[in-house]
Amino acid sequence: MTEDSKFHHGDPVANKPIIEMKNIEKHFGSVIALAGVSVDVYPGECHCLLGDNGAGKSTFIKTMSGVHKPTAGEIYFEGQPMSFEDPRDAISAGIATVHQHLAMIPLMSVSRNFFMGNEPVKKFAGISFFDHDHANQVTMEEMRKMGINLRGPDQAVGTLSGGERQTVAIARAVHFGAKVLILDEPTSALGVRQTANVLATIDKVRKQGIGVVFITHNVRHAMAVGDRFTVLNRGKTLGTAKRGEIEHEELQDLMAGGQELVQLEGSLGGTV
Amino acid sequence: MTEDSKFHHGDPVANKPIIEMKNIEKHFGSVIALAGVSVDVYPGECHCLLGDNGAGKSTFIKTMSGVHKPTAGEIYFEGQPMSFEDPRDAISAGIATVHQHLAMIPLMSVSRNFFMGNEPVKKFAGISFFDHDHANQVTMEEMRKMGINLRGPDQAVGTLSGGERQTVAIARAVHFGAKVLILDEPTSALGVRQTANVLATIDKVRKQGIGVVFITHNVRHAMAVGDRFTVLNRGKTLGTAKRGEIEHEELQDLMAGGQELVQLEGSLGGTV
Amino acid sequence: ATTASAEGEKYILVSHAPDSDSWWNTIKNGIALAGEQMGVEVEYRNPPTGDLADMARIIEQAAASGPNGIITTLSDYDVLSGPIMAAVDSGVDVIIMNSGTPEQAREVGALMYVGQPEYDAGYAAGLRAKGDGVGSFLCVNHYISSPSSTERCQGFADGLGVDLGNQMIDSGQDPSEIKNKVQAYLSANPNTDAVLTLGPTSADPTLLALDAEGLAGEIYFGTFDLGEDIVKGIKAGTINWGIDQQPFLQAYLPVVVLTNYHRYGVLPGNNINSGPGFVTADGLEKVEMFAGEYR
Amino acid sequence: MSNAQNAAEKVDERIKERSRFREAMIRPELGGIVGTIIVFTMFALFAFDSGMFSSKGVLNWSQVSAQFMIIAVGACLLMIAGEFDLSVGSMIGFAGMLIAIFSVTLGWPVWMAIVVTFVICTALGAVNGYIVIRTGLPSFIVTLAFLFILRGFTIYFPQTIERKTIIGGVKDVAEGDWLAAVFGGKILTGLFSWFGEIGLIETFARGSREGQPVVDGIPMLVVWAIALIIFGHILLTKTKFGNWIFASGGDAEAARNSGVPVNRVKILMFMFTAFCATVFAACQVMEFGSAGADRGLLKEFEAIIAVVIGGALLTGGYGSVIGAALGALIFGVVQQGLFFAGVESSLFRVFLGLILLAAVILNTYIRRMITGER
Amino acid sequence: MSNAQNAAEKVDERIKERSRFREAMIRPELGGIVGTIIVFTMFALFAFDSGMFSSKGVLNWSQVSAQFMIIAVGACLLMIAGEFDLSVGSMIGFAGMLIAIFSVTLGWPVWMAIVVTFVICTALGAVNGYIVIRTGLPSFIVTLAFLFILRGFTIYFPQTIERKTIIGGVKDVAEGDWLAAVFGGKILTGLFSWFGEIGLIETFARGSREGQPVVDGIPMLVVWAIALIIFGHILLTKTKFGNWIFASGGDAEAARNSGVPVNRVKILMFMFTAFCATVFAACQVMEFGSAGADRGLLKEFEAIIAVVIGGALLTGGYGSVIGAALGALIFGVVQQGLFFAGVESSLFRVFLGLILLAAVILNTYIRRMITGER
Ligand SMILES: Nc1ncnc2c1ncn2[C@@H]1O[C@H](COP(=O)(O)OP(=O)(O)OP(=O)(O)O)[C@@H](O)[C@H]1O
Ligand SMILES: Nc1ncnc2c1ncn2[C@@H]1O[C@H](COP(=O)(O)OP(=O)(O)OP(=O)(O)O)[C@@H](O)[C@H]1O
Ligand SMILES: [Mg+2]
Ligand SMILES: [Mg+2]
Repeated sequence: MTEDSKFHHGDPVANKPIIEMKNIEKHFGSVIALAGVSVDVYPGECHCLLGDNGAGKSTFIKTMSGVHKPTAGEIYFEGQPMSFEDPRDAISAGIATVHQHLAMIPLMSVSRNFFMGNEPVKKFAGISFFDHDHANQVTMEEMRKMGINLRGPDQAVGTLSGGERQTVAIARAVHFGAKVLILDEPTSALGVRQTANVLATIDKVRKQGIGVVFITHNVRHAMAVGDRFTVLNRGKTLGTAKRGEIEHEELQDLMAGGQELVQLEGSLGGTV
Repeated sequence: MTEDSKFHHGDPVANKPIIEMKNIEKHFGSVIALAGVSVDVYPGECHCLLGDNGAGKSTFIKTMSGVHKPTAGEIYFEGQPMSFEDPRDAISAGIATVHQHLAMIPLMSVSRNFFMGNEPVKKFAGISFFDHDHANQVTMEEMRKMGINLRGPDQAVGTLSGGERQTVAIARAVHFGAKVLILDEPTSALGVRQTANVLATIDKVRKQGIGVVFITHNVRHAMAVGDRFTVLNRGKTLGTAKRGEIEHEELQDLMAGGQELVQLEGSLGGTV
Repeated sequence: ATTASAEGEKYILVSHAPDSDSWWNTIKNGIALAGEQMGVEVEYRNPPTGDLADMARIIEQAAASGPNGIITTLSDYDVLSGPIMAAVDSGVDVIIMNSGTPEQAREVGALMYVGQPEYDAGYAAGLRAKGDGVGSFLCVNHYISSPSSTERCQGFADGLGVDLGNQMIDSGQDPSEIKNKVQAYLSANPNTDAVLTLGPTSADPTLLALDAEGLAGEIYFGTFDLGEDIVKGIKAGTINWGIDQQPFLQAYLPVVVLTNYHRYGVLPGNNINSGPGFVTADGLEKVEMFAGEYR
Repeated sequence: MSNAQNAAEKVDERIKERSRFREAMIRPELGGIVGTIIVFTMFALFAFDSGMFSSKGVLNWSQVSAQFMIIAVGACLLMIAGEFDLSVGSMIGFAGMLIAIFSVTLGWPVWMAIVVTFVICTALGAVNGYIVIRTGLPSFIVTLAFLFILRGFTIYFPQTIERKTIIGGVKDVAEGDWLAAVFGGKILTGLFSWFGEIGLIETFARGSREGQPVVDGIPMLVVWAIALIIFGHILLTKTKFGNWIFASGGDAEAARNSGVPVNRVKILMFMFTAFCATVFAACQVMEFGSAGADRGLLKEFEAIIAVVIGGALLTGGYGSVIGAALGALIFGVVQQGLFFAGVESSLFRVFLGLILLAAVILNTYIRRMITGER
Repeated sequence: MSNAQNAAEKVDERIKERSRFREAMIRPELGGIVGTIIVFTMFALFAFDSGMFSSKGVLNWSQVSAQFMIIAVGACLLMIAGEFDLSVGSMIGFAGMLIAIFSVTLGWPVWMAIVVTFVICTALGAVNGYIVIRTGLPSFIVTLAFLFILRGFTIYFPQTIERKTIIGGVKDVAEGDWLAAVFGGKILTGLFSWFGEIGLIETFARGSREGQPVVDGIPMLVVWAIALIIFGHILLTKTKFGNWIFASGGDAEAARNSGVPVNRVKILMFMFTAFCATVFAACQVMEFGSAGADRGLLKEFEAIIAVVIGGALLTGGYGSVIGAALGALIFGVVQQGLFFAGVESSLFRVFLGLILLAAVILNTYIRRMITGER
């Protein structure tokens, strides 16, 4: 939260944040991807992360979901300091992530994908077996709830369309009782109808008291569902604003680094 | 062009279309990806192709750029019937395409990528050699024009950001004197600034008298630069409209298949 | 096995050699000829990669296919004795050829042994070379993983009364590599008195190597197993001798013996030593004509 | 507008439905099943009276197939996990040599020699895996290096220690050893001698074993093969870990992001492959009583071929243990069957190549039907 | 806001600049160059007086390296084009056998035998490529099948035709044949005998060739190696087609969309690999005068190893012919040098494995620096 930020800090939606990331830094060799970013997420809010290509959004949420270990900085989860060794830790703590590059395995069936890393087991003669019946049943049910009619739970994910896969990924994250749901550009490749679907899902999830982190380039999508907005730029945060405190144009300006866009607007009629 | 279309056909911008696609059909085994689509492109116009995921937009432009051979239908290029055997034919006829999944090779240098498939040669003792000096010089110059400062022409494309790669791809297409430039969702993964850049480029290219086919999911992007709009739905065209003849909302509605979106709009405030 | 049967007996010869080992051609030709002459059915079987464990399976399988007799090598007693004994016990007559020893042949219950014990052959060669004044040597082993090749080198060393040590090289089977490795060795060890090769695979390139080193005819050169180029070398005087174990006989005789045994119940009273015979420049004509085919 | 609206409701109108029967038929093992049927039919027609289907003949090709199966199970799971191991053949030679050196040359008790060898070899498998994981190099290269390194030591050790390349006499020292029997023994000997008595199985006609049945039990090699297949099949299809194997091979990055411990899975699979190779070696050494420096040559290819014939995808994420076992069965039956049928043996390789090509093309077709891949 | 605006101008502020020197140093061949320097330094230290660096010694390891280079050039270009060929070794055996059968058994003129063999073998290379392209199968599998098929025929043909597996006598029929000399002859013999006269090169001290120089010319094998390296290098780096090779291996789909005739490139590279294998075979047959069924065993691995040591990427799209040539040089020098240095020869394999691992790790590091890959 740089000093010269125009933003006010967003007020907490509930009393205590589920997750607090403080001054997170991440270096990849000579590349400084994050240079001290602080963000917190409250239950039941949708916190939008915005920013240019390469601003560090994906890197940031990857430190949140245990994929990367931050080079410096602290993570508090429900008030406790936390250090995730790998994605398993984050998942079991209740952080579910739908990554930008889909976390689905095309050759595997929908139900195997759905439960990947979270396989239900049933004991049999003291040994734990993958409970396929349970998995299939749950998968069919959850997908039906999301409005997708599968041919069967053993249909390969490779046969689903992009939008359908996105939906499976979100349904999976929600199903496993996440306390925080992270969505990295879920709408970028989707059509209008699919986008509307995803946004509606975010809305639904938020109402269940789950904290949502929503990354997008599209200011309109962010404005549609966001409660708070954090803009990243070149590995730093430009501050966080609450819904209603900031205008569409202002946000757009911030994301783009202002200047250049102004130049273009003339010919394009400000419709970007 | 179905009978019950709301659209009027767009009037030609110039006198004769560069390319006319008539009743194009494309089947993949049991999947009918295109069921008779007709589209024409005039010099100096930006023709937007819109539609849901899986509507067949990519498939359609792939038949235009020689990647797929249409199962049925005719293609006229500058009035002559044409049949492209492979992408080389289309390219040499003057159809340049920037595909949805980038046509760049990360391990190769920018200059090798820039000239891939179009290598400049100089003769030496009767043998044609790749003219590296020329290639390097042109690449640096073209990239500078696009506002990208390379470390050197032999920098690997893998080190560029997504937006930069997109720009290289467009610069390449324009450089080779295309008469038709096809862009398949060039903005979907881009930030605001990069998007503005791409849209400005489209505008610039169009003014040079090149026909542009622009595919997007984002109605706003389409409205910003498009001269005509064709909406595809489930392998069929819903008709073509001229700029000014159609409203934003109407277009959005058409793309989404209407009905479902209405349901969602209440909670999302119509901002999708 | 005691009843005299009509013509059309079936005999299977099982070797331990990989597919591509050229020396075994003579064997194949030998049984083919014997089969033709005796009017019996003959088959040649071998493990494609020379894996002895695979060979054991082949013997078992040969036994399962119900032949009248099996002719097999005994290159590793441990591996092969089991399957051979099982074959013998199930009523198939067995003759051991080529490798193994007469004692081992008796132990597995074979009718007889036809061949040349490898260590002994190497030892005899060593003695001969010692008599010719050789004190150090290079053994070019192109088949390092086969025990019988190593035994030949070891026998030779023992015959000379020297330690084998680093004098045996793993030459591989590629001719240029063999040639260049021999040259490298000879350059690094210019005091080497003799070269011993273990068959045409290593002898042919070694001839070229010696030629390139200008040592052809200079250095003492002995080899096992004949082949076209070896015979030429002996004739030209670049090779002092070749040890001929007469593979043709190793294949031909067992078929004849078995057939006669099965038809008329007659059996020689002793083992047959097909080698070692030293082939030198004297009396090479027939050898020359049939080298690689029947010699 | 009405067109568009109607269309939006029937979501799958552009794809044909598949029949129930076709659904049930199309499984990863299908290629293997079809191949097995074809192969057995062929040999039943052309080599029926050659002894191939006598009790001894059956034991013969079952043993050969069992050998292939043992290494195919390991290679299969590893391949599904997205890696492969070219050092299997060298590992077989190396493990056998270690057992022989420990027990014969160093005089250790055989059970100890076997246990220590298992520890060393699975550790080497782990090293393979660790290098692949840490450096991100393709497993082709890493295990190719190990192919040479292990084979080098397999020749070097016995040569410097014993001055030969075959170490024998393991049978003598293994006499009465409990663990040796687990690899070299036979089971159900009682049943088989009863079979012999009632004439269900031929008996030896003469010699020291006159009157005993020609097949006197099921070799432990076959038992190990069956056990490993069952283990592998259950592990892969019925457990959580099996899902992780598929996931690691399908897309390691995606699996990692979903909380699958990909590195652990891959290293464990390398270890399992090494374990299978060691089982192979131990069975061979105990059965034949000696270890040779050339044991296991080209077995890595044979394992990969069996797995691929059985329908697994070379690039990982897809396959079945049952398929691999059928692939090994086809391989073994064809190899031995050609002998029975009296085909010129050098043509075996030609057949093998052709079968491989045919199988893999069939499997690709089947896989595309299953996964909807294009 | 000012922060953001400033930042937007300096585009690369988050990445350190690299020095000019480092830029110049970091090229695909770097690993090969470093390796070559290390290897020569080692042997100069430990085996200098063993004759390894005498004129004869140099010829010795040059010939071995030249062999590796010939197949490495083909394998390198093919690997850069994104495929690889496991049938190289079998192709060598097959080509040699064809030449011998045509010239000796069928009595054709040698030049005709060679020409027809080249035609057949490159056609087989094209078949390999065509199957890979058409079926979309990994080239590993397809060429593995050909490894077996070709080796099978290489054993089967001479066995059924001539009743042997080595066909000799090629030298006699090749006497005076112009094309045979192109593969088996030597050049610059005049120069070398002059060198011998003026004492620049040692002469034989005894034996039939007393007084002649120990090295009497450059074998055509070496000439072919150099010619192929130059051809390959120019093709790859200086021509349009070279760019297509990189593109086809880097991303076939992207290359195809950009108008690169990927299928043609890949098939041509398979043909070129087969061509190189045939050159190897022809040189060998002409030098040794015979063709054997076991020629070329494992050469496919050796070619791949040389290429990978030389810095190429197994998955395609990256590499250099010069690097591959240096890889082959390292391979040859180490193999022969160990003999000169008197190291136990079975350890060669161990060294080879270790060098492969070390080289590949070094190359990965270099490549990441070049391409900015992570
Ligand atoms: N594993 C990595 N190694 C090195 N650099 C990396 C790595 N991952 C990301 N980076 C770099 O860190 C910076 C931030 O990347 P990141 O993917 O977080 O951006 P982003 O905000 O998600 O962009 P986009 O909107 O394009 O998805 C970029 O410069 C990127 O090149
Ligand atoms: N090679 C192919 N084989 C089989 N089906 C295909 C192939 N390519 C596309 N399809 C199918 O054709 C239909 C149209 O696909 P296409 O990629 O053209 O859609 P799109 O309009 O570009 O969608 P998006 O907006 O998601 O990019 C889809 O159902 C897709 O699954
Ligand atoms: Mg991102
Ligand atoms: Mg598309």
